[in-house]
Amino acid sequence: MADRDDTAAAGDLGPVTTLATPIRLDFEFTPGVAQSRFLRGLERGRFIGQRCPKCGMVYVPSRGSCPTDGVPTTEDVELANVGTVTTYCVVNVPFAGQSIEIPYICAQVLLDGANISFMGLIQEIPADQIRMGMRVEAVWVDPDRLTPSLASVRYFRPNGEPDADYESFKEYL
Amino acid sequence: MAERCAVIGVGQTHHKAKRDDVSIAGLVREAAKMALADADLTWTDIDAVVIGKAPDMFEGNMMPELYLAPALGAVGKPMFRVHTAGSVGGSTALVAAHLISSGIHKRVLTVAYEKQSDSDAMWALSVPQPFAAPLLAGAGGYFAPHIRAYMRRSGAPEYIGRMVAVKDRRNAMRNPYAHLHIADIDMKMVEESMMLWDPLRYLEACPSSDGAAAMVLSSEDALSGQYPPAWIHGMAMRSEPTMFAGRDQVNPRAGRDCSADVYAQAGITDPRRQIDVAEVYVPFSWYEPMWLENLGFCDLGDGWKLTESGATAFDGDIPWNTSGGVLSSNPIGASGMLRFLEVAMQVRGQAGEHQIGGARVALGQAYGGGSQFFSMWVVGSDKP
Amino acid sequence: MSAVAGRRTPRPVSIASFAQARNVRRDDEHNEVEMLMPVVAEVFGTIGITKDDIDFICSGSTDYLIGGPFSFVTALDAVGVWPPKSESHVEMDGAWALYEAWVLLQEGEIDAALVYCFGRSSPGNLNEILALQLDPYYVAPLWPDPVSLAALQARALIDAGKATEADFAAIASRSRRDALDNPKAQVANDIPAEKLLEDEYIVSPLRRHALPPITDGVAAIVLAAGDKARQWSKPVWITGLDHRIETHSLGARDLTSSPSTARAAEGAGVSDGPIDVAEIHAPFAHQEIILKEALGLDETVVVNPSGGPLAANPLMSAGLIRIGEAATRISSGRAHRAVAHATSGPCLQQNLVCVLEGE
Amino acid sequence: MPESEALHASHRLEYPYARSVGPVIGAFLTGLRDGRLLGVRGSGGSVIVPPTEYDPDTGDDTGEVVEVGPGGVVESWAWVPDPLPKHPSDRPFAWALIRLDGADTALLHAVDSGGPDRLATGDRVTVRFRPAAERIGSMADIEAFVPEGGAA
Repeated sequence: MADRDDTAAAGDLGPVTTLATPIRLDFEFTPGVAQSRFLRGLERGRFIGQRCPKCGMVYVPSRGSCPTDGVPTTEDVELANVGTVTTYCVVNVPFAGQSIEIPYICAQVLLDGANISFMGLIQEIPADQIRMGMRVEAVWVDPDRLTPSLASVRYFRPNGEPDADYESFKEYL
Repeated sequence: MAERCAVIGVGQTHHKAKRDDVSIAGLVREAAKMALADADLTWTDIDAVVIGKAPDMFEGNMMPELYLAPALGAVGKPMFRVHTAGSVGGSTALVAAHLISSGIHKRVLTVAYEKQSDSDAMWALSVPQPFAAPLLAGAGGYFAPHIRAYMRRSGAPEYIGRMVAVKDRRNAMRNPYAHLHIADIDMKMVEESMMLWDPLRYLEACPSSDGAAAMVLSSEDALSGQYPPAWIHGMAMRSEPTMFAGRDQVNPRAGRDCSADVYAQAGITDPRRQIDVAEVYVPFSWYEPMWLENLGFCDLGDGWKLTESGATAFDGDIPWNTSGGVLSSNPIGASGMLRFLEVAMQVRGQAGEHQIGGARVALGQAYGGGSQFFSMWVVGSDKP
Repeated sequence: MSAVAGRRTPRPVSIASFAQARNVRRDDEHNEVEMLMPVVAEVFGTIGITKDDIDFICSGSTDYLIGGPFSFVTALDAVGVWPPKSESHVEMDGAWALYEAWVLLQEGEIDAALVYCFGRSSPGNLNEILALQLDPYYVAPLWPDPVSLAALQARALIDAGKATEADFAAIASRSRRDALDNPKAQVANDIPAEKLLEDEYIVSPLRRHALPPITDGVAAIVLAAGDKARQWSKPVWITGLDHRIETHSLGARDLTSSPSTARAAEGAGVSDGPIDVAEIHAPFAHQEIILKEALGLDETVVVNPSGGPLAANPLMSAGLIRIGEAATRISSGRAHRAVAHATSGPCLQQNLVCVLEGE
Repeated sequence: MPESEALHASHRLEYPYARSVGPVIGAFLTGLRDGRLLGVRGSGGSVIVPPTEYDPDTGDDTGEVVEVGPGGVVESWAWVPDPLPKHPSDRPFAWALIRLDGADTALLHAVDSGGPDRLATGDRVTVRFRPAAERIGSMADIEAFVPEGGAA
C-alpha cells in the first residue's frame, strides 16, 4: 500500500525500514532501610539478616518485610560465614554484563542460621565436582576493598566439612 | 452468579526472532484482525479491549495501551492493561473473561504481545540495579538449579529433558505460526547442542520471539463466528511471594492451589482422564515433568515417567503442547495467551495439523516470575 | 444479572477502608515494600481485618518510575501472600486496579478485595520518563515533556474562549488552600490567585502554580460486598464505575473537551442524582475546567476538597486517592453522593469515573 | 537512628532501541529523508498526518499515501523559555500542533519563531528541513517549522 513507487523514487537509498530511538534515563536509587543494613554489613565483611517477629524466620537479605506475614522484619541477626549448597547450575553461556570466565558454578547457598538461600558463585573447585549439600565458606575481598555490595563477597569455596545431609536442606530447594 | 463466557475468535502472528516487517501496532493488529475475522466481527462490535505484555522496557514504550488504543479500535471504549510477569498473557485473557462473566460487557477483544527485537530480552529482563548482586546467571540460570532439584527429588534420568525438547519441536512442525521449525530435530541433536546452564542445553531452552496473540471473548447471547465457541469451564489466578523460607520452587503451592480451583470449577477430579489436551507454559524442557506433577496429572515424582511413556506426545493419551509450546515460540508477553488460545482452538476443532481429534476439554496454563504467578483456564466444547 | 437498556445495575460494593501515606516530595529512605507496609497495615487495621479476610488482590504501578523491571513483584511482600492468593497487577493507576477488583466482585463469588498502588515519582526525571508514553515513532523521539503538552491543551482552552489564565490561578489557589485541612497533602498554602499570576511561565501559558507537585506516595483501599460490607464499616457504595480511552495523537483530538470522561460519566450514572463532592484527577489546573464540563458538574459541587492533585500527585496512586478521598467525605458525613475521577496518559487521554453514595 | 539509614546510588537505564517501522511509518520517514511530507487517507476520507496503519478514530486500515504541506496552520502552541536537555532545540522555541495543508489532523513539532510574541494560533508556518546529507529518516529530519514568509 504505502511503500511503493513515489516514495522510493527520490533516491537510491531504498525505503527507511528501521528507526533508532536511543533511550537514556537517570535515576536516584535507594534499596531501602532494611536492605541497606544488609549492605552495610557486607561493607564490614559480615552477613546481616533480619528475623520476622511473627514466624521467626531469618531472611538474608531482608527487603524490610517478611514475605509470608507482610510485617516488618526488625531484629538484626548476624549469620555465619559458612553455609550449604542446596542446588546449583553450571553456567556455560556468555551473556551481556557477565564478568566471570565460563564455565562456572552458580549455586543457591543457605547460610547457617538463615532460612533462605541466595545465589552465589562457587570457585576453587572444578565445575564437575560440585554437589548438592556441599559445605562452603565465603571468601571476601581485601578489607580495604569492602563496599556495601555483594561484590564484597568474591565467591564461596568448599570449606572441607563433610556434605550436609539431604534431609537437612531439602526444605530449602 | 457469573455469566457464561466463550472464546469466539482467535488470531496470532507468525512468530519470529525479528518481525522487521511491522511496527508494534502492525504486529498487534495482525493478530487482532485475524481474531475479529474468525469471529465474523469488526472493531465496532467490540465493547472493550484488554491488553497484556511483559515489562515495558522491552520496547521502551511506557504504558503502551495509550499508544495502541486507536490501533486496536479502542477509541471511546474501556481499554485495560495487565502485567503479571510471564503469566501475563494468561492473566490478560482472564481479566477479559471476567469482563464478560461479570455481565459488564458482551464482547471483549484481548491482545498480548512482545516485540522483543526492539531491544534485547536478556537485557530487559535483568536491568542491573545499584547494590544488586553481580549478574551471575542470566534467565535460564535462575531456573536451572530448580531443575536440578527436581532431578534429585524424582530420580529422573537426564534424557527426559531432551525428550520434551524433541517432542515439542516436532509438534511445532505441525504449526505454521511457530517460530522454530527444526525439521530434523532428534535426541542426538539436542544432546549435541551447547550446554548453557548445566543441566540445560541450548535446544532445551525457549527462543526469544516477536509475536502477538488475540482472542475475542463473548457472552452467551452474543456468539458469532465460523467455529463453535470454546466455553470457559473454569478460570483462576494464584500468586505467592518470590522468596520465602521453605518455599518449594519445584512444585509451588500457588500452582497446585490454582489448578485445584480451576478443576473444581470445571468439575475435573481426574485431570489425566478428563482433560483431552493441554497447553502448558514450558520454557525449559524439564518444566513439563515438573508441571505434570504440579497440575495433578500424576503423583509426585512420577511426572518424568509420564513424559518417558509418551503419554504427553502428540499421539499420547494426554498430549501436551501440540502447538510446539513456549519451547518453539516465545514472544514473552504473548506466550501465556498463546497457551490459552491454543486450547480454545483445540476444543473448537480449528487447530489444523496439530488438532487432537475429538478434543472436548482442554487446559491452558501460564506461569511467571520465579514460578510464583499462575493463571489457568479450562475450556470445553460443551456449554457448562 | 440485569442488562436493561444497555446499563446493568451493579452488585453493591463498598469502599470499606482507605489509607494513604503522607505525600512527600521525596521519600528516599524506603523501598516500595517499606512504603507500602504501614499503609496496608492501616487499611486493614482501621476495620479490624487481616490479609486472611481478603479474597483477591490487585495492584497498580509502573516499572519506569524506578527504572527497573518487575517492581510490582517484590511489592507483594508488603502484604505477605501466603498461603497463595488470587492476585493480579495492572501497569496503570491504582484506580484501574480497583476497577479490576470491582469487576471480580460483580460475579458474586468473592466478597473482599485489597487494592493498592505505589508511585515514587522522585527517583527519575518525570519530564523524560513520561515522554515514553507517547507514540514511539513520531513523538517520543522528540522528547516533549508533560508540562509542554499540557500547555498546548491550556492554550487551546484559552483560544476557544473557555478559560483564562486567571481561572487557572483561581483553581490552584483554592486547591492549595483547601489542602491546609488535609494532613496528607504535600503542598498546602494560602496564596491569593492575583499573587499567583505573578509567577513566571514554565511553559506558557502555564505558570508554576498550574503544575502539579512531584510526589512520592502510596495508597490502598479495601473493597467489600455482601455481609462484609456492613460488618466492616458504614458502607460507601460504588453505584457506578466506568472508564474510556481516546485516540492517542494529540493532533487528532479536540484538546478542549474530554469525550472519554463524558462517556465514562454516562456509563457510571453521574447524572442520575445530585453530586455533593467531586474529587477530580486534574494534574494541571486547567484540566479541572475541562473535566468539570465533561462530568456535567455545576457550581454547587465542591471540587477537590482534599486539595486534589495540585496538592499531591503521586503517579500511579493519585487516581485511587481521588476515590479514597471522595469515599472519606461520605463516610465522615460531609457528603452523600460523590464522584471520583482518575486520568492517565497525555492531556487526559484515558479517564475513569466512579460514583459513590452513602446510605 | 541516624539521619539517613538508607544507601543511595545513581542508576542509569540506557538502551539503543532499534525499531522496525513497517510500510506506513516507513513511507513517512522515507519522505522526510527525501524532504517531503506525507499523509495517509483514513477510513472516512480524511488525511492523517503523520500517517498510521490505522484510522485514529475507527481503527480501520488506512489507504493511499498523499503528499501534504510543506506549509500549514498552527492549531495550538506552547512557548518553552528554557528548553530541557532532550528537547529538539537548545534555544527558546514553541511546541506546536500544526495542521499541514491537505491534512485533517495536526502534527506535533517545534516552531522556531524567535519569541512568544511572534507566534499566534492560526499563524501559517512552513517546514524547515535539515540539510539533505544530514537526514536519516526520522522526526529530527525536520529541524523546526518557521513562520511563513520570514523566519526568526
